[in-house]
Amino acid sequence: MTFAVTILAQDAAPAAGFMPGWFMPGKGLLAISLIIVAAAVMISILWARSGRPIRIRKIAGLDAVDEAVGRATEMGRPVLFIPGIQDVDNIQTVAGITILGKVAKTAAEYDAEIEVPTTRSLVMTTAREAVHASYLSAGRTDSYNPDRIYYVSDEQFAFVAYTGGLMQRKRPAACFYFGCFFAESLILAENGNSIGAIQVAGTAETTQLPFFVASCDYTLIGEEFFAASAYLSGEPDQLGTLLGQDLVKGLAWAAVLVAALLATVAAVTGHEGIASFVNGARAALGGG
Amino acid sequence: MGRNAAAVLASIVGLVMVLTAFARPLEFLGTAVVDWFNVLAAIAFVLGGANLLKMNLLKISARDAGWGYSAVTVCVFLVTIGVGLLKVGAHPDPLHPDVALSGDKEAVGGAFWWLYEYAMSPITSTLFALLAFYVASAAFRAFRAKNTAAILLLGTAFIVLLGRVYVGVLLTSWIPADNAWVSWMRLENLSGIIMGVFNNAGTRAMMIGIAIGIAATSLKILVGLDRSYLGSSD
Amino acid sequence: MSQLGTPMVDPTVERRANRMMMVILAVVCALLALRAVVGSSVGSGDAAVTEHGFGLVYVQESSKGFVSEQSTEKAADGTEVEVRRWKPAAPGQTPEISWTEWNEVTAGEWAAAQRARADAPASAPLVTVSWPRTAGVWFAALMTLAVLSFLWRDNPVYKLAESVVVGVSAGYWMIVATWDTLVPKLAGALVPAWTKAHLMPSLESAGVDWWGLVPLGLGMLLLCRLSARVSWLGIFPLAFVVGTFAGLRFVQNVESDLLAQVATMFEPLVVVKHQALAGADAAVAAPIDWAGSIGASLSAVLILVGVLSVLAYFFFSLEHKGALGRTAKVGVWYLMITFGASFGFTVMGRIALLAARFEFLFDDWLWLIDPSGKH
Amino acid sequence: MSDRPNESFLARLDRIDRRWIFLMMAIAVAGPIIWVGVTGRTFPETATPAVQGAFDAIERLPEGSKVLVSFDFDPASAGELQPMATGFIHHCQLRKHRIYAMTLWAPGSPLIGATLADVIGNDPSYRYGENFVDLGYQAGNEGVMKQVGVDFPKAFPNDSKGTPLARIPMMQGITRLSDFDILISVSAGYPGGKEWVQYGVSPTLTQGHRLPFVAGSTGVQTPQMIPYYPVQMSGILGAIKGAAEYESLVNAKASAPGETVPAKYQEAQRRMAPQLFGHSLMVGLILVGNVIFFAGRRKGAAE
Repeated sequence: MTFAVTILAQDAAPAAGFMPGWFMPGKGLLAISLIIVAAAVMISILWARSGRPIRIRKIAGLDAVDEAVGRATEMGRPVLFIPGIQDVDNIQTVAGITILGKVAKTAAEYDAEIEVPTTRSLVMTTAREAVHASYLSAGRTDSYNPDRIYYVSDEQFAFVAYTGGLMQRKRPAACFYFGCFFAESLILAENGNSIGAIQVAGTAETTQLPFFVASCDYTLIGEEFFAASAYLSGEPDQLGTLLGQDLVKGLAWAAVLVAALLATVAAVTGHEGIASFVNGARAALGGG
Repeated sequence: MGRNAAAVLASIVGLVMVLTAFARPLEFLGTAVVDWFNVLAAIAFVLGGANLLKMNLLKISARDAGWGYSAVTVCVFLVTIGVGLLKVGAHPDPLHPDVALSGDKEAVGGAFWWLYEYAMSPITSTLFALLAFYVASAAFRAFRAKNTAAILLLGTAFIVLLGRVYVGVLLTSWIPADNAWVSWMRLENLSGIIMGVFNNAGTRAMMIGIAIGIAATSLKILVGLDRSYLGSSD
Repeated sequence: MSQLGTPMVDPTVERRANRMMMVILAVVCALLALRAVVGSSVGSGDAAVTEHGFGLVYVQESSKGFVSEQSTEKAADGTEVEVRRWKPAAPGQTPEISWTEWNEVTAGEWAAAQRARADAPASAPLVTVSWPRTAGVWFAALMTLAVLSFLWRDNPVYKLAESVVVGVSAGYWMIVATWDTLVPKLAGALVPAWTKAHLMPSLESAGVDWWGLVPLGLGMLLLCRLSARVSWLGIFPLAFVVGTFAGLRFVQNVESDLLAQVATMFEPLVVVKHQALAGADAAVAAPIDWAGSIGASLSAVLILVGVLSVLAYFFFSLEHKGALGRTAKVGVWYLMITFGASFGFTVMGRIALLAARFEFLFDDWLWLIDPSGKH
Repeated sequence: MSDRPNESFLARLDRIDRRWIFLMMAIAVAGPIIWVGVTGRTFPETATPAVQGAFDAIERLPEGSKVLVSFDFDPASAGELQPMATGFIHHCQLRKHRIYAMTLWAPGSPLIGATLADVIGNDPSYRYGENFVDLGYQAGNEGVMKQVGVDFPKAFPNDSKGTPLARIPMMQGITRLSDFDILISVSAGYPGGKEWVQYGVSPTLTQGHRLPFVAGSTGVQTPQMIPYYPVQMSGILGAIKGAAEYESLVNAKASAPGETVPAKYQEAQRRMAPQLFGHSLMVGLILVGNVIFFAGRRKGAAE
């Protein structure tokens, strides 16, 4: 990484030669980083496919998913799943729908009723595809009811009004919140709490995590949320991507440490070369 | 067959989008697709609206418990769409008074404005305001000093809550403000340090982790490893 | 309906709750009646009148008239075109198109107009109570109370507010999508002349934009879902959207979050600060500010430790044992402080929102307080 | 709760119906509003460094400086942010700066007109097009920010009334973001202050000089903005507290001691009274909760 910085900090001019002017200047480092990230993930997937074992640490909230669905079945109450309040252009929504697929499969196996209110028409459509496929693979197409996955309103708080009322009336035994959430997080979680539901949440909205942490039984924090679908599937390919994420994280970890140390050396020794390298690297990475 | 073709389509368009960040001739696509998506989402309202009507009409015709509320929803929904499409009560644009539909749909005094101003806006903002009550009950129930992590959580919330109001400033006003060795202990400064140091570090690290998580999830979609959004279970 | 798990399991408790609701409603009505009897003073000085109503909105009439004129203008391609331009009618001119607008005024202005009405000319603009808007304020106030009643328990009044807001908001966003997206981006791209003539006279278009066919085609495929036979075609627009944004977000997140956040870490761990002396010459080295230096250095070190330990917490393929376990534990502590701070900060905003709702009830509806001089 | 007669007071308090907490919160917020509404009194505020930084950044500029103000919020967040927007415009007016107002939030455009009319109103020294301009709303989120950075007239070809920029005198010489003397963003979320840093302010660094940037932000967003202060941002107003501090700084400059300040410039300060009682209630609840917790633990250990 730092090697690339050296090259790019010195040569920020657009690459000439093949199709001059096509490549946007100043994007070289980004391109290299994307290739590193993609390569790390791909190599890890191949590694996993080759049959080598991958050990993954436990994430408490995910073990609770099966248990919560089971409890809902015993109590004869529905399972509520909310894939966030954003549209499918948000990756968190897509990650939420992937988890919905896994939860729906468990629900289909246990024969628990699953209820999915959405705030976007496209999310409703996508969620129906995912849940239908889960019921199909569990061999329970007869109990699949598309009417339980529906559109409420695009308006955040109209959705909250509806869902809050729904929780008080239907009293789901398990509530899952996986996706992109804003201010509604606490209203949903506190209502779930008041009806005694088991609640598991996962989001990458850092501003909402405190509320889920305070009111839910388990909360998947930031990156854990994106790792959840791989965990729940247990497939080698999927677990491989987690290893890839760790590789990238390891690189970022080292880069952070090196960055701080280099900046310190530059400040303490006053060495001009190091200082200009530090400034160049910071600018090239977009740190301003 | 259809699903495989769709997954291939997703991969191809996704890779083209990656290239838009680098190839100048493709740059315009980066903003164009956002417009396309908005148009598609607008067309998708037909699906959502049809579903909303269907669910509520079924409830009304079956005389389910609470069917009267469904009737209210359907009526209000249809009225809103009607007055919004026809811009009832909204005057045309003063530069083009001859084009009846040229006015601002939300012009003050129009029917659509009335629905927004006196029905949607007060209800949604009161729902938003319910949070003031829920933060209080959540804090009472969840902020108990069970272990180190919980102590840090509630201790920080405590300091920040106090440091942001006049009482907190008064509580530590005896600490001299001009002595840099001790002035950081004043509550208002302490909450600043928490924000600038601990919160800053935590947020940065979470952002790095989330960026990696999003990158990995996107990659899974691009290579077709994650297809659950298409309905295939593999 | 089952009531498991709530304080209200018992039918007697249920009955008591219903009785309590009746009592609350009666008290609210009595207070409103009392409020009306007491009345409030509107306007100032000589114009002051006692008004027994409250929650009223006053409006002033404003007539708008327009006249048109034909002119020839040069188009972009050099040809001359006939254009019809509209402008406001001058006083005394007969307008070709006219309408009346009603602008909100304060109660004081209304009281003054009432007083002056006797000797004002007949053409003076009318100032009156707006019944639609007054009804709106009352409806808004009752809906506000209905939503607040959910805190007590789910009840019919809340259900009414819920069904109103679901209906209005679903319709609202569809109308916004139609006028703000479909008309300019789809109709404006594919049939610009028609759109300009009937819907958006201000549209500036350089002709048909064929790219508009892409979202239209995707939209048509999506609507195939309405028919069971061709429903499977509907997955193509989904694949398009998810694929597109996967590509875009991949690049965006690596660029603006991953790389940019790493870049913020190029900060020295040892910071030396000098005391700022008023008027001190830059060349003269000011004495070292030890407290400031130690504080800044400590902050930098704590930030680095925090970022590294929180990142360590997120490692999935390594068990949290030994050194990594201890580091991850420190990471959890940092996360908890982050969450606590976030929580504390958010409380402030939430209370402000609640205060705004109470201000609406006390100010616009009940006329108990008047911070902005509206009545 | 009569089913457990032998329960201690604290244990019963622990199982208190949460609706009593709701009622306490309602009183803690509603009471002070009435009190402030009737008496008109507010609490004194002392400015924290981030707010002072924002004030100084605007104060420091010479008269007639070009100030770009982005109103990136909607009526739902106006409770927290409107006092900031009003305060910024009021301060610019006092310093006789030229005000360029814009928004990237569609519902924000009516708020620009209302704020300008409210503050500048009938000030004869402020003429539309010469001292202030309302550029209105532009769709495209951070795309607009990038465009503003390189070609301002392309991002905003005309003002909110449709007048081309070429016909607006104060737009002469404005070609890109760095031609302004300061950027102010009042934002409730995305796109907002964070995006302005990433796509607006950071690129100006590579163009040689850093554009001073001041942000007003909601309580929820503030923690996300703090990492950018003081390097990328000269100052930040966080939540209603920041707004109240800024208001008191501007009011102290605008009026002589003892003079009555118009009610519209004290909106945030008025809202600090319910904050005080609400926060005190929260702090009390956390304390009581922990007293119950420790008492219960000691009892558990004793048994």
